Amino acid sequence: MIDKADQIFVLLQHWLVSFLPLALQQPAAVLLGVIGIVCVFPAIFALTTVFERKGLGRIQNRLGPNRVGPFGFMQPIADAIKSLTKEDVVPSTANGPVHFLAPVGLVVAVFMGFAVLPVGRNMVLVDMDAGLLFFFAMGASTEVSVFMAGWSSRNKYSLLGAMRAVAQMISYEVVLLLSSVAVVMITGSLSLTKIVEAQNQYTGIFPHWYIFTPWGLAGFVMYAIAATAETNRSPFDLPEGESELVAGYHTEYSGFKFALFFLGEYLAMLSISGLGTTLFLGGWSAPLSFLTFMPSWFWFFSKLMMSIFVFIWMRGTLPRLRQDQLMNFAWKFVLPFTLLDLFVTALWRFMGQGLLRWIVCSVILLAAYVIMGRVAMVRKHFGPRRYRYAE
Amino acid sequence: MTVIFYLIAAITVAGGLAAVLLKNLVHCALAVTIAFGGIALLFLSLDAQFAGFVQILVYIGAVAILIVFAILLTRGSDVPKDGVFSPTWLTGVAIASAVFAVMGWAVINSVNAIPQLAAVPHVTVHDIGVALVGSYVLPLEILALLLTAATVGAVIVAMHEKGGSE
Amino acid sequence: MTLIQEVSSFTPQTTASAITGILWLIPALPIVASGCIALMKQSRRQAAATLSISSLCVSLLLSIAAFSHVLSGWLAGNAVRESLNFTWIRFGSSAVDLGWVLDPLSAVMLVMVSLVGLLIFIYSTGYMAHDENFTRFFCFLSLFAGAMLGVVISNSILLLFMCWELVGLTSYLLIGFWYHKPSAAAAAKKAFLTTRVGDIFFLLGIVWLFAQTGTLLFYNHGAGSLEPLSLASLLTQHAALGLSAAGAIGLLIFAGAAGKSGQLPLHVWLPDAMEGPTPVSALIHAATMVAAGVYLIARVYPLMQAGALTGGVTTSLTVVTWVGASTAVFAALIAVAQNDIKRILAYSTVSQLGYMMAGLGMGGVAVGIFHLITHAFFKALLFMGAGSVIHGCHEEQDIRHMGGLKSYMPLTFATYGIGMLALCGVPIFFSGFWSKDAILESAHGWSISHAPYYMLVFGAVLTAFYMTRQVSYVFFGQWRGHGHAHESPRVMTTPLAILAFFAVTLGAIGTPAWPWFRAFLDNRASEVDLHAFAEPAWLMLLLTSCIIVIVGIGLGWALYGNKSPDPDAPDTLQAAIPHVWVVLQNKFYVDELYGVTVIAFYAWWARVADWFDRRVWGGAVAAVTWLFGLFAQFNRFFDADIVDGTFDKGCEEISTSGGLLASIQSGAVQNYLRILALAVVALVLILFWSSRP
Amino acid sequence: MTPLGGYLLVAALMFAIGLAGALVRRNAIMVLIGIELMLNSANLNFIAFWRYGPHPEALTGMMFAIFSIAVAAAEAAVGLGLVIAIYRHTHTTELDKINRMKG
Repeated sequence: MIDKADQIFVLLQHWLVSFLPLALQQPAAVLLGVIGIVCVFPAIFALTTVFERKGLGRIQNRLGPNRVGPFGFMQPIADAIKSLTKEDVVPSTANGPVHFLAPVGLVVAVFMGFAVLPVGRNMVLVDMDAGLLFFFAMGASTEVSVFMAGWSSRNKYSLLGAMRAVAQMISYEVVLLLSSVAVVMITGSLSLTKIVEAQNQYTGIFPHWYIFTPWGLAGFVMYAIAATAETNRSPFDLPEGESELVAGYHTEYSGFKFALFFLGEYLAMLSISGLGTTLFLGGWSAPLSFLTFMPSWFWFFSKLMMSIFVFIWMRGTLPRLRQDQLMNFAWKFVLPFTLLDLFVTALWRFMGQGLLRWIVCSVILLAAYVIMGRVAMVRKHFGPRRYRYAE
Repeated sequence: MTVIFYLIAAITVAGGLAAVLLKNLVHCALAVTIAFGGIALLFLSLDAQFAGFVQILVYIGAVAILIVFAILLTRGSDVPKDGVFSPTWLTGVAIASAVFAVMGWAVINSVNAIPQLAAVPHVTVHDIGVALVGSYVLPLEILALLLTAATVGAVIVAMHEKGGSE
Repeated sequence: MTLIQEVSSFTPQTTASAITGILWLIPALPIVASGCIALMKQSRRQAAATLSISSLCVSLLLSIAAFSHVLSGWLAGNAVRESLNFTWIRFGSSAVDLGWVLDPLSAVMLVMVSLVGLLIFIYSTGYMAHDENFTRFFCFLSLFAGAMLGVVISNSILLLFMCWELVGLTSYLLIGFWYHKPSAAAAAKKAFLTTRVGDIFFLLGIVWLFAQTGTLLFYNHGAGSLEPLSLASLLTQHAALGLSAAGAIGLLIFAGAAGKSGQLPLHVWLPDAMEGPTPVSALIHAATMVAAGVYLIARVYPLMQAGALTGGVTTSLTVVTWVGASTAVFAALIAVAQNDIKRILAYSTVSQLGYMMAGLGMGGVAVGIFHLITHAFFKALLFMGAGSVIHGCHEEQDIRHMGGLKSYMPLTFATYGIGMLALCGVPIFFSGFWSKDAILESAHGWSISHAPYYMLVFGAVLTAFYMTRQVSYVFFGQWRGHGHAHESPRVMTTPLAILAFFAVTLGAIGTPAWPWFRAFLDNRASEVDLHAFAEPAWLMLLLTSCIIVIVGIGLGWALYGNKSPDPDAPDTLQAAIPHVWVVLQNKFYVDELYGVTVIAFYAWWARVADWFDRRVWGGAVAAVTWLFGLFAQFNRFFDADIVDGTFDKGCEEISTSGGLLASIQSGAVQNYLRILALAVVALVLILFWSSRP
Repeated sequence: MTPLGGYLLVAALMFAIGLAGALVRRNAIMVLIGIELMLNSANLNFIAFWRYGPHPEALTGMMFAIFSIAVAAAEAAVGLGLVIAIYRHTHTTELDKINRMKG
C-alpha cells in the first residue's frame, strides 16, 4: 500500500503508456513526464504567487488578495486571464525578434532544468549521468535571455537592469557551483538521483542529510545565499529595484510576455529550491526514519514549499543591498568562504569516521566565519549600511 | 547521418554565418551563442554528454556573456558608418574559402581510409573524473594555474588606471 | 705601596661572586632601554618613560644587591674587591683588556647614581610632560644613566674612558636638548669642547700608563696598574720637573677630571650647561657626571698617593688640593652675584666640587666621596626644587622676578629649605655639615699649609651667604613675577621629599663618633665611639661651623631679608660695592679672557690653516686636476672619434636593415592572420602533395 | 559519406566561417568571436575523432576538448579585457585604426 502510494504517478504513467504500441512507448513516457512537469510546476507557481502576496501581506500587516474566489485563491487565474488578454506592447525602437525570443528562451531554459530533478522515488524525467552539470548549464543559459530582454528593449532602465542581473548571476553562479561541488565531492557523482540515494539512509531515526554536517550546513547557507541572488530575489533584487530601475530588464514587457518572465522567475526559484533540497536536504527522503510511510514526492514538495516560504519570508524582512555591497559580498566573503568549505569537505572526506572530523571541520568553519565577518565589517564598503541624510 | 545531425549542423552553420555577417554586434554575439549551442548539440549527438554540458556552461553561460559585456562596454552596439567589413574583405573571404577548400578536400580524400567504430563508447562522468585527476592531473593543475593567471590578468588589464597619465 | 697594605687591615678578597658576574647588567640595562626607545615612535611617550624607569629600577635593585654583597663581606671582615676581566682586542703580545670591579667605592657610587637617577627619571616624567621630544629625552637620559654606571663599575681605564666619553656625549646631547635655542646649542658645544681639553690630557695619561705598566686594568690579581707591583715600577720612572711617572700620570688624569668636574681653569662650561632641561642639570651637572671627575681621582687614588711620604702628601695630591680649594672660593664668589636661579646653583656646584677635590687631596678617598654622596643628594634636591620653582613660575629663571613663593609652593619651599640648610652645613641635623666638617677637619690637619683651610672656611661662609640670598629672593618677600605661581604635580614633589629625607639623614653614616663610611671605604672595621663628640678638636670645628653658618646666613638675611617688591631695584650688595659686584657678576671675566686668548689664537690658527689649504694645497690639487683634465681630453677624443665612430657606423647599418624588415610589420593584425591562413593552406597542400603515392 | 566525415566537414566549414569572420570584420571583438568559432570547430573535431576513433576509452579527444574549452574561456577573458583596455586608450575597437605598433 505504501509502495503504491509512493509510486502512484509512476504506475499511472506505466499504465497509460501500456495502451500504446511498443515502439511508441518510450517517447510517450517521456512526453507524459514533460506534461507532468509542465502542469505541476506552473500550478505550484500560481499557488506560490498567492502565498507570496498573502504572506507579504501578513508581514506588512495587511490582508493581501482576498477578493477573487475563496480567500482570494482564484487570484492567479484572474491574473492569467488579464495577462493573456492585455495588449502586447512592443516599443517601436525595440529589436523585434530578440525582444520576442527573450522570454521564450528564458522559460524554455528554466523548464529544462526540471528534467533532471528527482521529485520522488523513481520520479525523474531523465536520469542523467551528468545531471547536476546539465542543471547548471541550463541555469547559465537563462543569463543570455535576460540580457536579450534588457538590450532589445532599447530602454536605459532595462539595459541597466539586465547588466546588473547578468553581473549578479555570473558572480553568484560561481558560488552556487562551488557549494554544490562539495556535495559532489562526498557523493562522487553528478547524478542527482545518486545524490539523493546517498542521503536516504538513517542512523537511528536521523537521516544522513548533508545539511547535518558542518561542511553541508556551511555549503547550504552559501547555496541559499547564492540561490537567492541567482533568482534575483530580495534582498538581492537589484536588477529590478523598482525605485531605481522601474522594473529592470522587463520594464518594456507587457501582457503575456511579461507573464512569461514572471513565470520564468518563479520557476527558476522553484527549480533552484528543488536542487537545494536535492543536494542538501535529502531530496525526497523522509526527515525521520519512521516517517518513510509517507510518499516520497510528498516530502520533496513539502521541502520545496518550505524553501519557498523562506524565500518569501526573506523578501518580507530584509532590505535591498546596494550594487557594490552585493558584488563585494559575493567575491570577498561568499566565494572565499565557499572555497574554504570545499577544503573542509575534502578534510571531512579523508579524515575517516569519528568525532574528530566533526570538531576539526566545525572549528575551521566557525573560526573562518568569525574572522572573515570581523574583517569584512571593518571594511568600509562592506559593513553595515550607513545612511547620509540631507543637511 | 540522421536528420537530426543535418538539422543541428544547419543551425550551427547558420549561427556561425549570422555571427560573421550581421551588422549589429549584439546580434552577432547572439548568433554566435546559437552557434555555440549548435556545437554543444553536436557534442551531445556524438555521445559526449559531459563535453556538451560543459560547452553550454562555459560558452553560453560565460563566454557569450563576456562578449556581450565587452560589446556594451566599448559601445560596439552602434553600427559604424563606414561599414563593418574591412576594405580588404574580398581577400579575407578568398583566403577563408581556400582554407575550407583545402580542408574539405583533405577530409573527403582521407576520411574513408580511417577505421571507424560505430559502437557507442561507454564512458561515464566518473571515468572522466578519474582520468582528470589520474593520468591528466598535471594538465589539470597547469590549467588551474592558467585560469588563475588569466583571471588576475584580465582584471588588471581591464582595471581602471587610478590617476593614470592619460 | 706599603701604605695601602697598612690601610687595608683586612685581607683582600678577589674571587668573583655571582653578583659580580652580572654586574655588567647594571649599565647594560639602561643602555639597552635607550636603544629600544631610540627605535620607538615619537608618540610612544608612556612606553618610553616606563621602559627607562623600569630598566633603571632593575639597575637600582642590582646595585643594592651588589652593595649588600660588599657590605656583608665587610661585616664579615673581608675587603671585597672582586673584578671580572676579559680580553677585548689582542694584538701581538699585548692585549686590550676590559673588565669591571666591585669594591666599596663602586658599590657606594652604584647605589647613589642609580637611586638619584631613578628619582630624577620619575621627576622628569612630570617636568618634561609637555615636551614634544619626551621620548628622545628619555632615550638620552637612559643612555646617560647606563654610561655613568659604566664609568662607576669599570675596572679598565680604557672602558672607563669609553663610558666617560659616552657620558660627555649624552651631556652634550642633553644640554643641547632644546637645540632650537641658540644659547642651548652654544652651551652644548662649549661643554663638549671644554671637557675635551681635559680629556686630551686624560687620554695622554692613559696612553702613558699603558706604556709604562702594559695593562689597562686597575685590579687584576696583582697585575693591575693600581696594584703595588705596577706602582713600584711607576715610581722608579722619572718624568720632568722631579716628578715620578706616577705623579705625572696622576696629574694628567687630574686634568681630565678637572675638565669633567669643572675645576678652575676648565669650569666655564658648567654654568652655561644650565641651558639644558632642569632634570638634566640635577642629574648630570649636579649629582653624577660632574662628580665623575672626583670619582676618577678616588678610583686612581693609589696612583696619586703612590710614593707618599709621611702624612700621605704627594705632588699630585697637593695640586689637587690647591686647585680644589681655589675653585671652591672662586666659584662661591661668583655665585654671590648671579641672578639666575640655576646659575647660582651651578656655581655652587663648581664650588662644592672644589671642596670634594680638596677633601680628596687632603683627607683621602673617604672624605671626598662622603661629600660627593651627600652633595649628590642635596644638590639634586636643590636643582629639582629649582626646576619645580621654574615650572611653577612659568619658565621664569630670574630670581628677581620671583619672591614670596613659600606660600604658593609650600612643599617645594620645605624641601628646598632642607637642601639649602644641608648645603650651608647647618650643624648636626643636616648631612652637608658632616661631610663638609670632615673636609675642614682634614684641611685643618694638613701638613703643607693652612691656607686651604682658611680658603675653605671663607668659601663656606660665602656658601651660606649666597644660598640665603637666593632663598630670600625666591621664597620670601612679595611676589614680583608675572602670572600666578602654582605648586608642581606630585610626580615632581615626591622625589623632592625622598631626596630631602636623604639630605637630612645621610650624615649619620659619617659622624666622627661612628665613621663607618670611612671605614667601609678604607676597608677597616668601625666601631661606635661616642667620646669622639667630646674631643676638643672636634668641638672647635663644631664651633667654627656654627660661626660660619650664623655669619653667612645672618649676613644674607640682614642684606636680603626685606627685599623691596620692585624686581628692577638694584641688588643690596651692588649698591654697596658696585665695582666688585661688576667683576663678580661677570664671573671674573674668565669667558672674556678665554675669548681674547685661547679662542682668538684658534681663530688665527684657523685662518692660517685656511690660507695654507687654499693657496698651497689648493694649488697643488688644481695642478693635478689640470693634468688629469688634459688626459681626459685625449681620452675623449680617442673614445668619441675612434671607438664610437666605428660602433656608430655598425649600428647605423643594423638600424637601416631593421627598418627594412620592420616595414613588413604593418601593425594590422588581420594581415598577419591572413598570412597565417595562407600558410596553413600551403602547408596542407604540401602535406598532401608529399604524401601522394 | 560516413558520420565522421560529416562532422569533420561541419567542423571545417565552421573553421572557415570563423576565419572569414576574423579576417573580414573590422571590430576586434568580432575577430575574437571568429577565433572562438575556430576553437569550437577544433573541439568538434576532437570529439568526433574521440567518438569514432579506435580507443574511446582512453578519453584522449574528450580530454583535449575539455582542456581546450577551459583554455578558450581564459583566452576570451584576457582577450576581451585587452579589447576593453585598448578601447579605453584609443576609443575605438576597429583593428585597422589600431596600428601604432608597427615598424
